Amino acid sequence: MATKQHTEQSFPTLDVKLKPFQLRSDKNPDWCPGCGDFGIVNAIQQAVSELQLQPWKVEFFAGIGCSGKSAQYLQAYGIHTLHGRVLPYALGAKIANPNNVVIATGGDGDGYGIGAGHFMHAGRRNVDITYIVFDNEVYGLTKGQASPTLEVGMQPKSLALPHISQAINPLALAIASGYTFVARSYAFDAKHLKQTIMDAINHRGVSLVDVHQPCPTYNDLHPKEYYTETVNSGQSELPRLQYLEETGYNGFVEDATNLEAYQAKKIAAIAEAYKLTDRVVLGTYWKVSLPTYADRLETNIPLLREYAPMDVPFHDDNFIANTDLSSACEEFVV
Amino acid sequence: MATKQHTEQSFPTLDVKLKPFQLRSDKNPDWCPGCGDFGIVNAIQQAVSELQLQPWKVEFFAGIGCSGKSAQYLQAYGIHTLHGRVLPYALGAKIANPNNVVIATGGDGDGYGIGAGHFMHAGRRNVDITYIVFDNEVYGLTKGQASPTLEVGMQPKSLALPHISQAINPLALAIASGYTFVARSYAFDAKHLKQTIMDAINHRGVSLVDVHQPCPTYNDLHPKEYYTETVNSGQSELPRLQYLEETGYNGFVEDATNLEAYQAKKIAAIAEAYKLTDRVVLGTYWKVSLPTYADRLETNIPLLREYAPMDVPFHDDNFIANTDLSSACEEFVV
Amino acid sequence: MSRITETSWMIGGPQGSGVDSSATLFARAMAVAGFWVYGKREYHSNIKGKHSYFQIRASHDVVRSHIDPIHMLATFEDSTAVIHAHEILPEGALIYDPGLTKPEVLEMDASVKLFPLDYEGIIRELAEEEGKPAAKLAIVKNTISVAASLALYGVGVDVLEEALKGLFHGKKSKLVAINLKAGIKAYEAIKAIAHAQDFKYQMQEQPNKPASESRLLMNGAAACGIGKLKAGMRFQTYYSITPAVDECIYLEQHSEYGIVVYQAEDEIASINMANGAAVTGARVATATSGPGFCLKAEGIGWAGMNEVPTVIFNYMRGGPSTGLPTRSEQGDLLFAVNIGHGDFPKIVLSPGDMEECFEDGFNCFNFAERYQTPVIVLVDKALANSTQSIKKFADQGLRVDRGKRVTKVDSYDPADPSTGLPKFPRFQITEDGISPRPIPGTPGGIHFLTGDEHTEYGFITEEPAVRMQMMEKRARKLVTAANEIPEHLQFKVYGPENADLTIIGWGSTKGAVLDALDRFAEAGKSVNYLHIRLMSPFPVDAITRILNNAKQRLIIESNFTNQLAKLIRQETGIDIEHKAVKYTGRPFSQCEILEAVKEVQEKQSRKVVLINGH
Amino acid sequence: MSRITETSWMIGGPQGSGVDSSATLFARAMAVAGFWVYGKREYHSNIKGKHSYFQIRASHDVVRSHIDPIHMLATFEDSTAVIHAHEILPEGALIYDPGLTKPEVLEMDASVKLFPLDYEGIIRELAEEEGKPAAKLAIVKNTISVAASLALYGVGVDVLEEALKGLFHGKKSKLVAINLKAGIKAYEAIKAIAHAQDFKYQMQEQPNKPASESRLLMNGAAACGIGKLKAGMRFQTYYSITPAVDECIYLEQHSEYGIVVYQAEDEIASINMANGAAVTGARVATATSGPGFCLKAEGIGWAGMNEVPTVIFNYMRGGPSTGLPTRSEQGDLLFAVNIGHGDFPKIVLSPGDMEECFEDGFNCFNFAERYQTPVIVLVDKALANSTQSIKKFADQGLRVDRGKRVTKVDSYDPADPSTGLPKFPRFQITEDGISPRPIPGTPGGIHFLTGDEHTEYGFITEEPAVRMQMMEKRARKLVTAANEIPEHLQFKVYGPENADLTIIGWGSTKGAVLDALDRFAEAGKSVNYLHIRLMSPFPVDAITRILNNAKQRLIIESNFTNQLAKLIRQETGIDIEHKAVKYTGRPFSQCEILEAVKEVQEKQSRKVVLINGH
Ligand SMILES: Cc1ncc(C[n+]2csc(CCOP(=O)(O)OP(=O)(O)O)c2C)c(N)n1
Ligand SMILES: Cc1ncc(C[n+]2csc(CCOP(=O)(O)OP(=O)(O)O)c2C)c(N)n1
Ligand code: SF4
Ligand code: SF4
Ligand SMILES: [Mg+2]
Ligand SMILES: [Mg+2]
Repeated sequence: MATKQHTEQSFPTLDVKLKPFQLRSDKNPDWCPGCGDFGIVNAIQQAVSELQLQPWKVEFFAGIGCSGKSAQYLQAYGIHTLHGRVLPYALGAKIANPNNVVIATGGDGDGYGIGAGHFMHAGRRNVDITYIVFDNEVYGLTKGQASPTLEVGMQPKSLALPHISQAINPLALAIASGYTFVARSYAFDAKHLKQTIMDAINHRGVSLVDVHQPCPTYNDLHPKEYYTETVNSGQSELPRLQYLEETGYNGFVEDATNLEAYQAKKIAAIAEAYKLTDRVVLGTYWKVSLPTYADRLETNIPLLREYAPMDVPFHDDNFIANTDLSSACEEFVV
Repeated sequence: MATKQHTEQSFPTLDVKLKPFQLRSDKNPDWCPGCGDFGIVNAIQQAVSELQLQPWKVEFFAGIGCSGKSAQYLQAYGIHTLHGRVLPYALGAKIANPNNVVIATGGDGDGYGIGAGHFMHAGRRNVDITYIVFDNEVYGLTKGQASPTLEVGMQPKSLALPHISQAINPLALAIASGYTFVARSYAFDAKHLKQTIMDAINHRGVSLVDVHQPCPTYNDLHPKEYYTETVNSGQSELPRLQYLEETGYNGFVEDATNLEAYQAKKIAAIAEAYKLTDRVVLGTYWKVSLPTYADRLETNIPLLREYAPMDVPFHDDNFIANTDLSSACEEFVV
Repeated sequence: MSRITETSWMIGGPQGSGVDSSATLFARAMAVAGFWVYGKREYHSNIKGKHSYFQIRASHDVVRSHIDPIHMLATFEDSTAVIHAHEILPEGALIYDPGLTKPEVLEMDASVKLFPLDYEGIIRELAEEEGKPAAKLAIVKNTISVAASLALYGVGVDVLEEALKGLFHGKKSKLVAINLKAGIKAYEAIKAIAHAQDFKYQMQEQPNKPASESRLLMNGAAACGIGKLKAGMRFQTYYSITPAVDECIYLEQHSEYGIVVYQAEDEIASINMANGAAVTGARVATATSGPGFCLKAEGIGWAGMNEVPTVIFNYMRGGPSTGLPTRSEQGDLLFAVNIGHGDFPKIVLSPGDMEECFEDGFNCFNFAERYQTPVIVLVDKALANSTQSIKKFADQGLRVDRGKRVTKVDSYDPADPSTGLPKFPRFQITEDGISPRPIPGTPGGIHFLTGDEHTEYGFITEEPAVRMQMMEKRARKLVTAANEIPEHLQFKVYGPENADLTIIGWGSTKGAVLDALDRFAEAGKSVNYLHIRLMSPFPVDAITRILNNAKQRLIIESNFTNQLAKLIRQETGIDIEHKAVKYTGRPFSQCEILEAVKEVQEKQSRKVVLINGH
Repeated sequence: MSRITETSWMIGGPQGSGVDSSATLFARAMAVAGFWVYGKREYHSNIKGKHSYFQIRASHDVVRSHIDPIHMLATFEDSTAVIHAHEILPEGALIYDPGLTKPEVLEMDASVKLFPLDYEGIIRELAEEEGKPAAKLAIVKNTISVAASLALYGVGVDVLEEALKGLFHGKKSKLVAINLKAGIKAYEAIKAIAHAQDFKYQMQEQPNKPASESRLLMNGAAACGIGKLKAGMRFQTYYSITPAVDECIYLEQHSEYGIVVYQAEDEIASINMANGAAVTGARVATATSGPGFCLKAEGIGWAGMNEVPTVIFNYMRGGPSTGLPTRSEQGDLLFAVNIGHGDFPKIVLSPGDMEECFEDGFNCFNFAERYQTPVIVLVDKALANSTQSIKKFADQGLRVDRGKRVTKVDSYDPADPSTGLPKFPRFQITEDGISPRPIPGTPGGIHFLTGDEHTEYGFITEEPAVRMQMMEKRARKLVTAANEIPEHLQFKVYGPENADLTIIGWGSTKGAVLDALDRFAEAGKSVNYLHIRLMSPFPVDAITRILNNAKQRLIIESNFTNQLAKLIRQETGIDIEHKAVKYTGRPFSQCEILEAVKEVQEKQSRKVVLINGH
């Protein structure tokens, strides 16, 4: 794989650009009207189209939840996994066969709730996958219980009592856990979301895109209107949505070998993620080029320079197993 | 509980100060000679002695690992739980019965490896427990595999190949996850460790003490000598161990209602946790007074102002169940 | 015109459109009218839009199951009629919106009577009267369907008001008036249709009307929750999952009882938090369903090893894996009985109706504390989500058994702790296998717990002799439990003794079988029913005796591999010769029980597969 | 003086003091001398300090188990003699350090011969000769014990050098010389003791010496690993746990094969990563033990539902819960067979010796891919951690079966993707239950996977009819597997036909029983052995036939509740009338099999509980 040394991906691509609708499966989504999930899946389809990926080389993993159903709607190998386990599936698939493009998706409950341990550890490995979280502050499919991104004291209409656990900040946690690309976008900002997903797919390493997603059915705190409303800044009315690049902030690490600068930038990115604001700030908070897990594996297992793990040969043309066991047995011979 | 409004604990105490050896059970530790675990358990015994806690009011939870065995050595109710699950046990116990002092301990593999999800979520709840992690960078009891605090590229003598996952920074993650007291100490710095543990127990809310712990058997990267060695600072030889208060840094939040200041301090604490240095900096990186889970529960369930959950009465003196079901049944009556 | 004493009614529509509350309103109205009702709900794993339906059976006598055909189908959009019209009995009724549904194209019996209902017109009229936009009133559609149905059944409109008051109470009570208005309009609209008078399936008035407020319109999930409340459960952990979440939300809404309902980060935290809380002496449970139950295996083993009284409710839905998350199955029996590695005692119960849900919800804590071991309660979704009118629970005089709790250790003087802190022999070897149990906080009770094998004091040991004593001690508890647990909580035989055919079943199947027994009795057929509730320790001797004495045996269960039959064979060696299964995720109807028995008695079928229901 | 042809030797000492390598050295030396050896290791869940011991049996014939009494006990510190001296046979030998051990105080047979060995003196002498501090040479103690033992057995000192070379190779080869020197000194020191000449249990030279380098001194964990290597496993996930970790570390050390051995953050990640990798078409396994196996239940169900060929090795240790983490048990059988909620097909294998470990390690992937379902392999710790000299594996000509893999879809032209991207019917309904399976990356193979019930294309469905077809299809695979899996991989009967007594067993019990069969044959007793390897699908017909034809039946297993007996009864209805169990966490010795048979034949005991071993 010649691309391995590159900091950006290159995949075998199609000669034609498929229309997004050609990347839709023939299953109709059964989300509630107005659900942000429609926007996210559209953006994914557009990104796949734009990147001219070969659909049969795309593995689209999803967790369990309203969001998880998206695995069925993209015209690609779709794998609807278990609640909270989408990252292990995606990682296993990518490590075994690095030749496919791996996209993982799931809800905030799925990823940051039951999946929190995998979420953190995925940062440590830097396997080259893209993880898109549908963040609606609730457990949609089980009827609106609080997810880990719901702020303490809040009570969306689905809760019997106000929420008494603190929220997490997924961006800050991702940066602290070692993700090498961390961005926030919004389900109905089609342009920004598509571009962010493309950037995330292009990034070599593990990338997180946390997507704010209205859940009109259970979350009345942040409906679509919330995002289109303006915010009074004291002097003027500003749109709710703000783009990170407009603020002058730049979260891209130029040279990861300069440890001081790298560390400073990391702190700045975390600070940016925590910034107090009434606006919703979209953009890429953090991006750094570090060796991927596959890169590191090769140093320990030189054979993997030549083969994807699943392709290391083990039988002849007649399907007779032809692995030579002598080195494995050496220490036991008497 | 009159103490509930206080920012520091007060427990019913003994009139006498037990000698630390009186707080030892009659089971002898079976750790390897020179293991840092000896130092940590000693310090815990000293802290319990110093605070004059009633031993029968102490619940000492532990995970599984070399570290986990400590549950047997303290003269208190000791609960050796499951690998990675010490926090759920401790939380369940404290929520059900807030009248006991709950100390949770475990290894770095236990807490940050398999337990990472619980570790993060415990920060969100702020249940009033103290969590002490025995951090030796390896999985001791299963013979020295890498733990999540082992830096990438390292190869302690127990590993067949260099380690290829990045390490986490437990302090930064704890702060980001919502822990309200976060400190680092060292197994053989008896004085600092004892004091830190006392501070952590006194803190109302969830506290983390990450304790560097030599594992002479498997971890030859950071033996005892590493901590007693001096570090060349360019100009002079400095002791490896440094104390946070010496540096002028102060991680205590005075007023958590001042959001700007609170947030700034939080970023500063995370930055401090990430600071690049050859020294090992011990101290309390972060401390803030926020409502505990019990405080918040009371607002939703007023009965808990009067009773600990487990003490809410449900039977008469003759053990006849006397809960009046009418309000529970009201909606069903026809 | 002769009227009927029992009817089967259905309403359907997209999820989120109020099918559920319509059905509840109808059930309440029929209950207010003095009937006994049973309701079954079917829905997709979807929030809005997919087809769901609710079937209600109302009768002069107690009913505990549904039948497949329906007398009346109430619809307010077009898909329900398309899907269900063929289920309407000859001369039954279809209520529909003529603007949406074209009866000509429906596949149904030609004799079905049509009752077009001008939903839009009624709402428009109402909107004008109220001075509100019609769009805001769309929700009264549900009441319109119900009122129309009542009119057709010949049930007085007065019951509607009372039913509405029951449904909309507290903050919602202001909704009663507007719904009532809409209902009355619909009622009159139906009465105005000429052939409504001749509708064949009008309900005869109930002569033995139960006293008002004497019954509960209950579902299994709430019945379990109420049992737990009565038992003094003070902590329940869960992680959201269908259908277990229903019980949890129900309990959470009743914060007046002081119960902490804790939504944990996952099911592993849930079971282990429950264990931690149980260690402290709280009565605690965790509730889940299949996928989450999988994640509790390790924690259940810890409770078994440490003799900690943790209660686990597993609401069984369609498996394997994510399966059919909103459908029912009795598919977790063998997994539950064998859950966790290694050998340890566990008690496994499975209730079969609302009363048993309440009983087991109460008793499970007594068993857990008395036998100091985890108790698993298996409730199938069909039971959890079904509605039934029942007599109020007999909740007086119930005894709380906290087992061998030690609250004071006399030999120890906490005022003088310097005399040393003796260890307490928490795992003392006893004849009945049960050891004294102090809880943390008790002076002099200090001991250790560990998932490792341990000594009397709880210290880790690998000594073969101690290991053996402990394994044997723990196992003895189950023998003690098997001897002590009252027989009627273990199993029960319903129907005639020495019947020609004995049906064996468990869980929600009970309702359909008991209803079928009534029919067999009417038809002069001799059939009885062995209902098994205690799965571990299995009542080996009694079941062996009953099965050996049975003339012909048919086991009926909702799973693919006949798990109870396997368990019975494992425990008794008996291979039940006739088996009926259903694995569509839909519960048995009374009709299917009749069908299975017919197949067995007429054709001697070894295996009957049932498939009814959409 | 007559010499013996078989011996039982033991060495003990604190963990971390080299007991393990001493035993390996001794075993190698005896193997070099031409004997067949079997070694069993017992250790605490502790890193340093607690007592551990290793028992080696060496014989002219193949040996597969240990016997309880020992001919010779080699010690280099004081605790081992205190614990084990009573196990030495009359006129056996005790080798000890006279500075540490006082034989007078030991509880042992008066006729035991004493061989004091001046460890310190030898090391001091060596230190002087080498010019090294004595403290740095302490480790040669191990070789000293072994050399002394060889001397006493009358085995030539020459084998020591070769054994040392086998043990210390590569970077460690420089250790050979110094150890050899120490060994020779010890050898001579023993020879210098007058009564060494008269030692009763000297070994007769092996007349049929196997060719050198023709055998492997193997343990079960490595044998499994080697089977997997041969099978082309390319990915193994694990989370550290005793004793599964041994196989993982072994594989990791052989990075030359290109296998990714991935230490995940927990067992849940391990199983689900394995599933993810298996989806892509890699041959993948995950390895664990009881507590971790619990955490895999949900993931195994997903693989079952999605027909994904994931392999799970569960190394069984003492349960329940953390239990006896470094001891052995056959306690996870019923849990494994029933793991996961709902009904789905799984294949469960359990190997009984090194060759079966290799075979199952190879075949499990063929089965997983052919039947597209998870395969669980149960290996007891006794087998995983035991050492045995065996003939080299017959690893030529083994056939790889990748099942119905689809590598090309002719009807689809990837060059023209705009023609639409048809779905592939991954879950096509077929007669044998197995559907064609393209892997991601295959143009035209696009389909979906979901743990929910699904259509042929993998779309979620809740349609009852499709649900039924899919349940039936999946179940058919197990029928196909039961018909196709060769009989010798399912079970095997050893020993005479129509024996008076049939022993039934599984897993590592095989070794002790086969060794016992030799004794029965010698004693003219007619006993045979039914060894069961395939637990699911259970070979119902064959086992029923064999058991029904057996005259008297005794089942022997290492667990408390006789899990295999339960499984057999569940599947066949047969209640095996005699049962022997052991639940100390220690494996069966050959002697215990003899004892159990004696109890049964002489006293007709229904239940025999065995307890030997420390
Ligand atoms: C192990 C397990 N626990 C619980 C569930 C039930 N469950 C299904 S979806 C869901 C939550 C979904 O919330 P989220 O991940 O935020 O997705 P959303 O529906 O909001 O898109 C849960 C808890 C499950 N399927 N598996
Ligand atoms: C579910 C489960 N998985 C794995 C294990 C095996 N195990 C025992 S101790 C241990 C690791 C201990 O490492 P750490 O937590 O760092 O503690 P240490 O021994 O280093 O103190 C593991 C993986 C287990 N007991 N349970
Ligand atoms: S419940 Fe919320 S997240 Fe789920 S489909 Fe409906 S709107 Fe979307
Ligand atoms: S292995 Fe390491 S952590 Fe464990 S007891 Fe030994 S020194 Fe301590
Ligand atoms: Mg969500
Ligand atoms: Mg550790």
